[in-house]
Amino acid sequence: MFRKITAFLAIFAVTIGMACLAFAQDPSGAETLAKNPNSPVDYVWILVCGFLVFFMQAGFAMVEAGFCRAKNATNLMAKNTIDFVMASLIFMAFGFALMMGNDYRGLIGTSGWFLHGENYDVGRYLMFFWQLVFAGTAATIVSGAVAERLKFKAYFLYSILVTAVIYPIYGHWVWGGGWLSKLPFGAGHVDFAGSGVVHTIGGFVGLAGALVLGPRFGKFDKDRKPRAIPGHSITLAALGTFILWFGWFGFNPGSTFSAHQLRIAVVAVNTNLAAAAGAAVAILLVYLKTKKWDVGMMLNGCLAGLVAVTAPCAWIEAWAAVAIGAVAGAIVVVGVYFWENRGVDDPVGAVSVHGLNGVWGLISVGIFADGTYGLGSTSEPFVKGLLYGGGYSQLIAQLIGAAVCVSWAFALGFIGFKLMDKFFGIRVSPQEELKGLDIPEHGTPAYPNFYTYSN
Amino acid sequence: MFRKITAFLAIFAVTIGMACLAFAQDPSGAETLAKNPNSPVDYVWILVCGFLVFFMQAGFAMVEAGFCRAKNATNLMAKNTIDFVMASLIFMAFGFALMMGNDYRGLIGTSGWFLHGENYDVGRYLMFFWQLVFAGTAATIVSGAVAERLKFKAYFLYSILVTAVIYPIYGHWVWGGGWLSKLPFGAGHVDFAGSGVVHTIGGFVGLAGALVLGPRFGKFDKDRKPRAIPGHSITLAALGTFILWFGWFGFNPGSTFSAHQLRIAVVAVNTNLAAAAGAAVAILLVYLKTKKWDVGMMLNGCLAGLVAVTAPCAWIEAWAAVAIGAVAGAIVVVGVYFWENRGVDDPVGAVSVHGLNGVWGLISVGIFADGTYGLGSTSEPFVKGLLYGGGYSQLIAQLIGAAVCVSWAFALGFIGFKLMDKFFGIRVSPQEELKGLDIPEHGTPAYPNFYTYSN
Amino acid sequence: MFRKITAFLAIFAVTIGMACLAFAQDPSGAETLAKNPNSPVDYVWILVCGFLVFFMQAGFAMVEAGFCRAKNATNLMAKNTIDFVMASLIFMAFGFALMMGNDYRGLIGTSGWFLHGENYDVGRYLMFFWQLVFAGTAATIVSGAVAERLKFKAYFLYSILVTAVIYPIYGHWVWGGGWLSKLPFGAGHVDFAGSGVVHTIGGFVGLAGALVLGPRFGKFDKDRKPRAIPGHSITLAALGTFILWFGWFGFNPGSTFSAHQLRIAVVAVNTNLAAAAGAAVAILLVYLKTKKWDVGMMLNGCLAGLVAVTAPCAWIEAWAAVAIGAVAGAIVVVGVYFWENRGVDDPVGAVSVHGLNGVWGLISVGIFADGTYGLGSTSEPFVKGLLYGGGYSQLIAQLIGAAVCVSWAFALGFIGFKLMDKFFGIRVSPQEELKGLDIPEHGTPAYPNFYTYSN
Amino acid sequence: MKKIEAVVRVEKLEELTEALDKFGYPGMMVTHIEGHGRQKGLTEQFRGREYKVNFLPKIKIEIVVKDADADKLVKAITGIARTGEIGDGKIFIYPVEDTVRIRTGEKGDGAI
Amino acid sequence: MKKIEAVVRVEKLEELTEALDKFGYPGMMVTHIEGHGRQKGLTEQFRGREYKVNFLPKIKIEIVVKDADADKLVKAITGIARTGEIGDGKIFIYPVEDTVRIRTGEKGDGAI
Amino acid sequence: MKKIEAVVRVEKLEELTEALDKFGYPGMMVTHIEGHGRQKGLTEQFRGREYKVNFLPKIKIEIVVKDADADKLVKAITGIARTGEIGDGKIFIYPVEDTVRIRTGEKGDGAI
Ligand SMILES: Nc1ncnc2c1ncn2[C@@H]1O[C@H](COP(=O)(O)OP(=O)(O)O)[C@@H](O)[C@H]1O
Ligand SMILES: Nc1ncnc2c1ncn2[C@@H]1O[C@H](COP(=O)(O)OP(=O)(O)O)[C@@H](O)[C@H]1O
Ligand SMILES: Nc1ncnc2c1ncn2[C@@H]1O[C@H](COP(=O)(O)OP(=O)(O)O)[C@@H](O)[C@H]1O
Repeated sequence: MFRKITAFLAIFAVTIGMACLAFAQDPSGAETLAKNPNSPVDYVWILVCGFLVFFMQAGFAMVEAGFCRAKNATNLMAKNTIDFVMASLIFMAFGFALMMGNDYRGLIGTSGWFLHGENYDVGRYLMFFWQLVFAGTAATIVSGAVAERLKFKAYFLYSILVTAVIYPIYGHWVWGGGWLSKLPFGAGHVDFAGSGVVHTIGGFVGLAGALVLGPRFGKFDKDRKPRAIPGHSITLAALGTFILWFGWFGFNPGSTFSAHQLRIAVVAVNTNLAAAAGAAVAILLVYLKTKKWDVGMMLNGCLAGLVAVTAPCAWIEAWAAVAIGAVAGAIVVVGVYFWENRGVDDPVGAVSVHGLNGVWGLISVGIFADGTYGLGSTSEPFVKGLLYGGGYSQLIAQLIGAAVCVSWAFALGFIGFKLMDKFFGIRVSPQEELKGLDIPEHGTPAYPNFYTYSN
Repeated sequence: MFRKITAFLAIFAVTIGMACLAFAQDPSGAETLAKNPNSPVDYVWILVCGFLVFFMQAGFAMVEAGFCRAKNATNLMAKNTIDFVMASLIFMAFGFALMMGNDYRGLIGTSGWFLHGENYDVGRYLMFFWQLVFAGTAATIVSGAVAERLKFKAYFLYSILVTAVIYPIYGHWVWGGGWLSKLPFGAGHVDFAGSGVVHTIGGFVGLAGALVLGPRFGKFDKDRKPRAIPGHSITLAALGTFILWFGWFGFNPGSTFSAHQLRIAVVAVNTNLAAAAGAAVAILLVYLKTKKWDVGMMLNGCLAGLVAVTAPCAWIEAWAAVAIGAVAGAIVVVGVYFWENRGVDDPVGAVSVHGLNGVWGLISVGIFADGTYGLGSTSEPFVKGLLYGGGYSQLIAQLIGAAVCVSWAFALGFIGFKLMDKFFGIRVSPQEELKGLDIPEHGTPAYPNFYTYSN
Repeated sequence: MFRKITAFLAIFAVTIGMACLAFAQDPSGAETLAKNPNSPVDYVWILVCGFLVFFMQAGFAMVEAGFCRAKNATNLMAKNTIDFVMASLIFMAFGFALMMGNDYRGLIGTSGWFLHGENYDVGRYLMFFWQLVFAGTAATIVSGAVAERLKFKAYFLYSILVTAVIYPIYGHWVWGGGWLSKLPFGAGHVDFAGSGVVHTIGGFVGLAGALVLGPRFGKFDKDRKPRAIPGHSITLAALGTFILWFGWFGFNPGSTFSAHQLRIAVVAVNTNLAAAAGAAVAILLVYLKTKKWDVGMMLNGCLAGLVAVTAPCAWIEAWAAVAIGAVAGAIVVVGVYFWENRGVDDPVGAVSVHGLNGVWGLISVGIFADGTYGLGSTSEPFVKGLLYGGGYSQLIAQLIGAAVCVSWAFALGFIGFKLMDKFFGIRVSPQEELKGLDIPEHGTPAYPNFYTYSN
Repeated sequence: MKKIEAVVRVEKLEELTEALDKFGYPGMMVTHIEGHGRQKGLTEQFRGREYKVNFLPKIKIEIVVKDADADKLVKAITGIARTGEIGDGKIFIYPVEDTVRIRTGEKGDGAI
Repeated sequence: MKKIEAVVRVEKLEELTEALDKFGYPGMMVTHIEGHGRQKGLTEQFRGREYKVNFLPKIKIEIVVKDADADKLVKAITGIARTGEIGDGKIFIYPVEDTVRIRTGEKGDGAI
Repeated sequence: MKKIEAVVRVEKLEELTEALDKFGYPGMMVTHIEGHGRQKGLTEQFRGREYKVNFLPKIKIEIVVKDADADKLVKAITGIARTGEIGDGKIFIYPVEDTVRIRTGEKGDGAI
């Protein structure tokens, strides 16, 4: 075993060692501070918000585990950890360069591999950290849609694919100075904190995975009627939702990438109101249908509101945030039934929460943007939507971006999962699925001291 | 169903749409920044602390679930989520205006409904966000005292009552420039971070609820002797306590509402010391009585210390924080026995933790305030208590405020719950209570994969 | 009982009351702000990071509970709470003075007892808060190594010993201007955020405890072969790991103790990369051995990477962080097997995660420090290691420090536990251990509503 | 010797135990089982979708008694466990060949 | 009257319940037990160390039936529960002296 | 055929399984039950208030054996499960009419 280790490390050192040769820019931060004595508060803001975004990893892990069965909890913990682990390493090596490196014809970035050379700079590292936690979020969304049947190995490879290719390239188009940001409509395609870049991408890659995998054993009865498969812990699901809501306060307000944009206060308020409206509408709609106060759907509704407001949060006012969140709450309810009735099995509702509402979020910018705020700045060009006399141009830019986002995510996701399936089969065996993935894949039951049902 | 949705949203848009007509002040923050170039650090401080306060919602959810039975865990998650959801919507519509709007005769605020018009301003949104997370905390405290027997519907309406009326009006009296803040004693009635405004209010509304409901089935035996009903997860209860302790570092230090008040360092230290002293005293007292190291009571003691130090935290020094916390730890132990022996059933100890110690916190200001710090400012008037030569005047102001707070919260809480009880009965049926509220109210058992006892 | 309380409090007041006599420096912060108008952002940064470090307490509690059995979960919650409770009180009374008071011959600090007199100053309180949360972390590490068999009483006393003596004195040597920081090699012995001061100390005191206690009943079979004792909740273990990872973003970047050190961005990135590399290597190594994706070891690997990068995080670049983390991942895997094969029972792997990797972290500074950054400052002296032409001198300083740290922690820990064992026996009875500590020690089962196995 | 096996509603356990104690039969084995019978199962729901649960939690009490005491105990249990609603449960009586008290090695009625 | 006690694989429960319903025997007691027999236990692992688990989760179904119905039910259960792999389980048949329906007090075959 | 039903202390399970394996009786059903008997229950406490728990976790082991082997197995179990303290438990012996091995359909002693 030891030989293996040393070998492994040797390679590492060599590969990456190259890095430290090239010369660096401002690694200590002295010059940057001299140039801009007010930067500390921006660094503090961005880092703290970034920490909150990182913490969303815990939120996703808890929500997904809570909404799935005890016999797959270990597997979900493994997947929700490994995706951020691989995201960190892969995005540092390739993703960041593809997304934020020097633009090549609006298609990809081409510099900053392994954060080496002139990227050894406090400003670049700061931007890397911020973009990384977002990449990690996009990656982890998928684990919910493919839960309880996807092999760990396949998920391992998938997380490399997403953070090395799918996410950074699309991200470049919108945030890296790529072609979508330069669309000749409105202010170009805009996505303030990533309803599209992060959530639509995650949601539709998830849809692709769910389709390639097919539904879980027992999700549909003989005559294709969907059956509920209750999750094993509502407390964990609720805890996870609170953690995500908390983390979203880093996700959206932090996306100003500057504390000198006092608009952060408006962003925080809008983020919160959309979450509340989404939760309220979702629980009320299900109540009208079943006369029960459905907690699971309320939690989904809350997340739906957060996803939807992510794109518009900086360009709208409070009442619009409520409206956007309310629609999101309705979309997630309808969406969950919609997919199930079409034989698509999405154990935690990731496709409806992140996929559909990511799209709604992008569109809502074209409707509700009120023209009081610009592109992460208080000056022109301002983003203006239909209801505020902005006409259709911004809406068009948003629709184009949404279409591209959905197609890109679904297509690459589908190809990726299909290829893996061809090579080694991405789904566990029926017996393993029946027994749960924890023991066959990991050897470790999640709750060995508890008497559990495995159905 | 869809017609319903559209209708619902239409109304929404209309009602709130009115908002966007009136003209706005500084929605982008450009002017504010120009006027005060140092404001970014204050915005960062207030928002980050506000996020921490929001996160306390998760803490309350976990503590209450942990201290109650598995068969009611879903219901507790539902209540702990819906209260913040409704708080967000209602406080935005009415509460904020009543609390922080232009003062009318020291009784209520009268402007800022729906955050509209000139409230579309970064500064106002910032203040709204801060006040909202506090309102949400006051609301969520009650769920513990009425746990395991209150109908979800009743709780839903209750959370509207608290965040639209009970909390904001009292809040106006103390923090909105209302009459209590202008009492002709000491510096007027002062409550730095809300031992009274948030915790005493929550605690005594909770007491009212517990009284109207009556004790849980099985809490007292035939001859009225109290029986312990152990909570279903000490790990969740401890996790929740840590989350609350963590969130309190936003709650108290953030209440300077400015990072330029370096006193925040003192506030943080005092907050922590009081929590520690409360926990230490509580576990030691119970140990003297039962010779067991009682974790549940230690967690309550920790929260008791935090509640108590919330009012004085900015006006005292370290040793006083320890003393205040120690007394709080004793109060919570005695309080828990006191209520139980009088036939009051408070499943998680909310009345003792928040109600009694909220009062103690208000009083302690009149005793320990050392005159080194003012009203959120480093200049006159300074707050001085008995032990530091301030005489009785501040103490009197505190006692008056405490009396008003208790009466207001208990009276309106009692009326509110009584009225609802008259109309539709706020308590679930005995069978439902026996089986647990999760399935009859929500349809969703919290732990379907686990073998649980329903006793 | 009440007489007891009053007595208790009287003593308190008197002892500490002394404090408030002496005159204070700048309790309101007015002068400090006047002297340095840019300090608010530093205060915000340090406090927020300190809050995150505090939150690590919850992380440790969850990881340890998750990795141990349900029948000891209450006990672990009790220990993980009481250690921070006692740390807060004891460190305020004695520890802080010993560590950060005026230096006496490079051995101990000698001023600031009870934070009294001139310590009633915003700057001193700020430093106290920061040092306290670190002391609390060192203390809580040990509970994992001695889990499932150490009496609560013994742990109670132990936490006093660690925070009053072991931690602060060694801390003084490195961070309080003591002799280790003045070693005539390299920049003296350096430990940026405490791989040694916090983690090696905690890890080796833990080793001492584990040795004095001996292994848990059933950990080794008749012929001394180690047996696995699976933990009761992988979800809690994973949640705890995410919380720790999150908290570490306060732990390391905050250790600049200033937001004007923009290097914080580099520190954050390095911290994250080491965690990822550690997790990746750990899970891959175990996979090579058992063909299972071992989640428990991945979580340990992640923490190992974090511990290791804690000392070097400010002096290295990204690729080095990956290398250091990767080695840490290997060390923890080898370490866990190593101790077990030698009959040492460390239920959660604390000795390998914190002890061994703390040492590796100290050493790695002497190897990977790249000379771009100084001692919490952007100016000379810079820290330079072997690979960057710094020669062996820094490495020597690190080796000396590591040796001292290990010896000090192990020796005092061993003596402390041995003495307690002599006096009252630190291990619970075999029957209590078999039944689990929750009921005999605390009276409270952690999961009374669940059907659990007690094996 | 006979074994009395009673399947009853969860909420009846406490009362039954007390009654049996009085009859001088403290000894019993209690098992949490899932029952299926005439009684309808519950309808639960998860994320908006309803599903039926066909098993209901029941308590199974087993007591080994002297032949002589069987009838009066059966009566006693029936009396306490009855609510008249479907789902009250059943009592089954089985023959027992022998009983051993592990602690002492005693056999026969004396060991019960 | 006889009691049929069947130890079967967890995944067979649903199918068996439906079948017994058809046979007019809705009534049954289901217990989650741990089985030990010819079938090998599982190897699990925790933090890098493997360990054997000697017990496997099994379902125990108990039904009290009229003498006449015993055989056909045993056949039915055997048919459904069989996979041919080690670990299919066993069926045990015991004599039952009497049955009481608590709700009505009925005794004998009528109470089943 | 007889069924041996032993109620024993939780901590005795491992040892008993090994012993029975040796005797050529690997097959058994293990149920986690709650026992009530002479042995006092525990006093627990929650948030400062004590309460009594009248049931103690016990292990119920059921083995169906050939008539011939019953006695020696009972002796073996008694020997291992005994501590001499109240709470050691009991062994009950019941008649069994038949056994079926589901996997093969075999009946009678051969199926055990
Ligand atoms: N024939 C049977 N064999 C075993 N258990 C039975 C039988 N009939 C009923 N039971 C048990 O008795 C419980 C109550 O029976 P049920 O038919 O629901 O109500 P009732 O006894 O009032 O008719 C069932 O849940 C089941 O566990
Ligand atoms: N003699 C027995 N007494 C009680 N239960 C038994 C006996 N033999 C087998 N069993 C039960 O039947 C289950 C299956 O038996 P096993 O030997 O594993 O497979 P098979 O029945 O196919 O030979 C075991 O898990 C055990 O619970
Ligand atoms: N008559 C009985 N019927 C069924 N189970 C019994 C009977 N008597 C005792 N038991 C079981 O045996 C266990 C031990 O019995 P107990 O009286 O506590 O100790 P001992 O057997 O040493 O006298 C009890 O917990 C109970 O489960």
